[in-house]
Amino acid sequence: MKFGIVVFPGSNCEHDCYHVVKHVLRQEACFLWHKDRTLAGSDCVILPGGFAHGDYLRCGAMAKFSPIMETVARFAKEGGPVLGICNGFQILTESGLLPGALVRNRSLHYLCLDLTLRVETTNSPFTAQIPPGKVLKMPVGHGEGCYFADAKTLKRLEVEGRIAFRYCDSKGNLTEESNPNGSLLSIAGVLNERGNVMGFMPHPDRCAESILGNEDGRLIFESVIAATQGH
Amino acid sequence: MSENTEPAVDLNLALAHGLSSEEYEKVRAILGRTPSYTELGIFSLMWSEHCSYKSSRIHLKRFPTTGPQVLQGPGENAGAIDIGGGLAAIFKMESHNHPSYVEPYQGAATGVGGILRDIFTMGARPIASLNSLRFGSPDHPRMRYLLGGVVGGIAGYGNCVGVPTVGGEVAFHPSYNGNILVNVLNLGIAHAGRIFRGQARGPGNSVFYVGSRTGRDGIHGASLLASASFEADSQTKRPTVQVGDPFAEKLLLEACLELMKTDAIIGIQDMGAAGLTSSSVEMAGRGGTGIDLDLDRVPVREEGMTPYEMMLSESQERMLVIVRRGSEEKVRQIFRKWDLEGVPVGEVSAGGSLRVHFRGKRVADIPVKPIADGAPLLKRPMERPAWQDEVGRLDLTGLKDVVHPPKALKGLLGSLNLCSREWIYRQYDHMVRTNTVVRPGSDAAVIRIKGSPHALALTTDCNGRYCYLDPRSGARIAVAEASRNLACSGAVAQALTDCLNFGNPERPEVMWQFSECVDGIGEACRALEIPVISGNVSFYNETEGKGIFPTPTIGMVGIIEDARLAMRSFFCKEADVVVLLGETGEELGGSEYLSQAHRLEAGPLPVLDLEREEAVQLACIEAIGEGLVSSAHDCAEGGIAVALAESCFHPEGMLGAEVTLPAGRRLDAILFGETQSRILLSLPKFNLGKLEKICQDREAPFSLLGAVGGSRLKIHVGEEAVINTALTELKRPWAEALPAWMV
Amino acid sequence: MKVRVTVLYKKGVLDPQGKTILSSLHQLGYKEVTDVRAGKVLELSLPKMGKAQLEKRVKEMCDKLLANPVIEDYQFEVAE
Amino acid sequence: MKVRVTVLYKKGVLDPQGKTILSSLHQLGYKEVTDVRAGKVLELSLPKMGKAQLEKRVKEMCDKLLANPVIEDYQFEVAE
Ligand SMILES: Nc1ncnc2c1ncn2[C@@H]1O[C@H](COP(=O)(O)OP(=O)(O)O)[C@@H](O)[C@H]1O
Ligand SMILES: [Mg+2]
Repeated sequence: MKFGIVVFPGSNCEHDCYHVVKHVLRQEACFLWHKDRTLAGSDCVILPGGFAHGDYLRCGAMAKFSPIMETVARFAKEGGPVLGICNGFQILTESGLLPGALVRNRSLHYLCLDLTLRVETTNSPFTAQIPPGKVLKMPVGHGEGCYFADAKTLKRLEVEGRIAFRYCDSKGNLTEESNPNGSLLSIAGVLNERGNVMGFMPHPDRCAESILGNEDGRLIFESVIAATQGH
Repeated sequence: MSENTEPAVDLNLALAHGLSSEEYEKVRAILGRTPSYTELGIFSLMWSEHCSYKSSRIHLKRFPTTGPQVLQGPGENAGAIDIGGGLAAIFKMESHNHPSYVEPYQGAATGVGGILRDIFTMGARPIASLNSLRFGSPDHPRMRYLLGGVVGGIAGYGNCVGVPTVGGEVAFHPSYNGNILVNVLNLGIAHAGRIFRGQARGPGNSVFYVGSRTGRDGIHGASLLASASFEADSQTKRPTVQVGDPFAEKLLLEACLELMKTDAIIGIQDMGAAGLTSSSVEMAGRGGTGIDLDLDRVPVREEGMTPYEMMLSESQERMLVIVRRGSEEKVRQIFRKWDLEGVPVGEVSAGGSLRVHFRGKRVADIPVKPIADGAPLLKRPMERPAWQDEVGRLDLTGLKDVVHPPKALKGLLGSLNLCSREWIYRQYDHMVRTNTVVRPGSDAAVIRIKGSPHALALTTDCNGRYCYLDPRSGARIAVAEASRNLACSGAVAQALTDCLNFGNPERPEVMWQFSECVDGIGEACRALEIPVISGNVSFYNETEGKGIFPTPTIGMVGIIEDARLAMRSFFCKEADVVVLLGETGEELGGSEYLSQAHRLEAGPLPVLDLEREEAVQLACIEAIGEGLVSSAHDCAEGGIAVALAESCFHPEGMLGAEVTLPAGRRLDAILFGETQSRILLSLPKFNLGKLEKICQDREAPFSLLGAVGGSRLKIHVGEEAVINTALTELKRPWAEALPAWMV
Repeated sequence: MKVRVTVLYKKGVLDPQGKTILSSLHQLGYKEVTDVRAGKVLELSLPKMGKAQLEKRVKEMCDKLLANPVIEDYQFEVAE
Repeated sequence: MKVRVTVLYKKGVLDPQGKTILSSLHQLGYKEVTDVRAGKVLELSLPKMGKAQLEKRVKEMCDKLLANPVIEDYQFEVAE
């Protein structure tokens, strides 16, 4: 299958995603320039991590106006899988493709470290291959990853099973200490109504190879591949 | 200010620009007339300490700079080595000390920006940064603010540009109270056959200005800020610090790398300190040409900028590119794509002069060769300080031996100089680009090279106290320790870069320290066959006549043949045996322990035998390369006891050990002395024989200390159990010291 | 003319920066400060125009770009 | 009472945020905006006190903590 990886000015994990998709998982991959309007036949779109437009003003605030985002929105509406990682998650919430917002970490500091998280639903193309309830280890790298939404929205997300991942301790318990950035309900990733758009703060692209000491990130990519090829 | 309202140039104005009267006479002789105001500005920048290295050049010549791996030695924007597979590693370290003291966040941020440009200007994609930091006394009221700001600035800039910060070092000492140090190393990867240089060749080729617009940033920053000491009353005279724009830098990086894939570039150089002036003069100088500049075409962001200001501006995120005639449109196109300025501002000329035009007038006309090569070369007086002998002595009689070793160990582990740096490095994105095989926290960071079986190991090291007590030995030890850190990751050292941070060079004792350190580095480099390929000198780290500890920071890069064998410093297997390569002497002089437990900064440094050092390192590298070893950690500040404790602190699960050290005269010296050339290894017992054989062949001393296991650290000295402490109890002070202090 | 747009977190959104500044002020002895909210200010330069026109345009800019209604409130005023 | 402190970069200091926001506004069609400066705003809550006293205290807080005079200017006003 073919992954399209959007390059915004200031993206900096586009090569990381490309490497995993192409060289680790042996799938097709291409870069999509933010000023273009075509997805070049991609079966899945990735909005990679980084600092689009420097993250000046607010993370993702300016990227949402890039021409490609109209095309991405249409693709998502038609049910195409869209995965926003880190900055990509921020862009998805700013664009309204996902509810809520990501605000500054409670500690005010950028945080780069390994965390554990729990898969909350396997009912999405990004999580279908992950054993239910499994605790994964993944790195994060962000300064603004604190998930916020109003009470009504949070309730809906919970009820509709759209919380995809939550930060937890190594045994799967949700605790104050295992929530690195103060996210409400310990949310690490959410889905849209239809389940085909996921925003995700951790970096599966940084843990998909044995030489990096952790391959848990593969599960997310492999889930999308299975879901797409199963069609 | 129009030209006719510019101040008249005379000796006083030249002196105010930091030129000496002899230098001013030389300027007049070169021009055959009195310089214009703009010309005076240009000379004062080019001949400042910062640009001309006038005090240090005669000394730096003593460094070994060659080797079969060296593709580019000192003299360019950065140095380059061959790392196999047609690839080159390009690296350099630079200081941003003074600006970081004035405005820690922006000072440190723009320091990162500057060194990144030095790397990608040569055609390399930056893939890793390290930072070496020195702060004053923890009690000093500004230090928290400074550390928080510096770390924030390095993170803010580096993370945004997407270059991982994978390692570094931090130390505290009151000598840095008025002058903190912020040294940043960056390394990039390029194709060995496509390294770009800063040279203007081919008269008629275009000179392009690319990047951000020019403002009145830091005019006279390089020459004044980095070439004069701070005095208490100079607060108001301090020029403004620049604000960094990492987003613009990221665009500039991508645009330059894209342009470098074409054949449009003849030469390229970043406009860092001394901006348009140094980039044009140096490129013309290296190319043996001249440059004509038309300042009316320089993109500016402020109104009414004068030629003087444009030539002296230190606005960040800019480059000067010599473009092959006929390729101009390509350049414009690429920079338009990235929403950056990319405009021709002049031409390479045959005449050998830098000619600057503004509003139809020629405002400067300077022969390039004499200003570039004719910069003053000073042989500053040197004198060994009278107090040097005294601080080198240590009388241990009457100094009480350690009474409660576990308490002493916990004290060391919980001190700001030795505690965990995680509070710092978790603010740095150290994983972006997905190459970081060994993350910060081990002896050296390891970066894999995609598409190659090799990995690179990187480290920075320097012990300022050592260099104060004995500059020559201290500098030798810095080189040896850096190389030992690489060896512990399994890497063979290839080359080094340095950042020589010293006080006021006009003081003979500072110059002596400098010269001694240069010789120390040179000696160690020759013995270990590690060339110096780039570096930086920062003088005037001095406040009110009091200089910092001499701090010649060493940044070193090594190669690991098989990236999969990269080694970390943590015990990781129950029942592994613990072995010491090297031997523990009883050397307390200069140690962290003496300084902390007895407030004593004195004594002869531990002896460094470079032959022994090499043997130990080679044995370690060979053992790792053969896959015999589970962990390797060097013994440095805090001695073997601290090294053992650190080895127990595996980030994914602690593991204890029980060891026995040979008894001696002083327990404190055995546990906490800093004898050089020691590496702690852990390995499966069945590999012991092979390791022993390697050590015999290499003539590296070898001793079996004990075994890994359990949840306590137990150290026996001779018959006596001196430490038997739960790891949780040891780790708490180590892990909490920095965050607790920062609160 | 200059318009000053002030963007602050909505009540109910955690403002850790404000809290940190508050505790620093307390440490420095400014105990009289009971709360701090931290936000952004954007100073826009615009040509002279009528009040209604100005309000309309600036409001649009805020709604589209300058503030995120999920988490932020804004207000603006003519500064000069 | 509430005091609103506004901190902006000094004139002449590069303001990368302001510059980037300006170009976004232009791309969105708000060409009438000729300049943007971005800064921070801090809203301090304080007990009622006399004007002179207030000015003195807040000025001190700004000089010591809230702004760095090397690159920033500040101003403040009573908001409520
Ligand atoms: N400023 C820093 N930035 C990033 N990493 C750091 C910094 N300071 C220290 N570290 C990391 O912490 C670890 C310990 O540093 P150090 O005590 O200097 O090691 P060693 O004594 O082995 O040279 C190293 O992995 C180093 O890279
Ligand atoms: Mg070190």
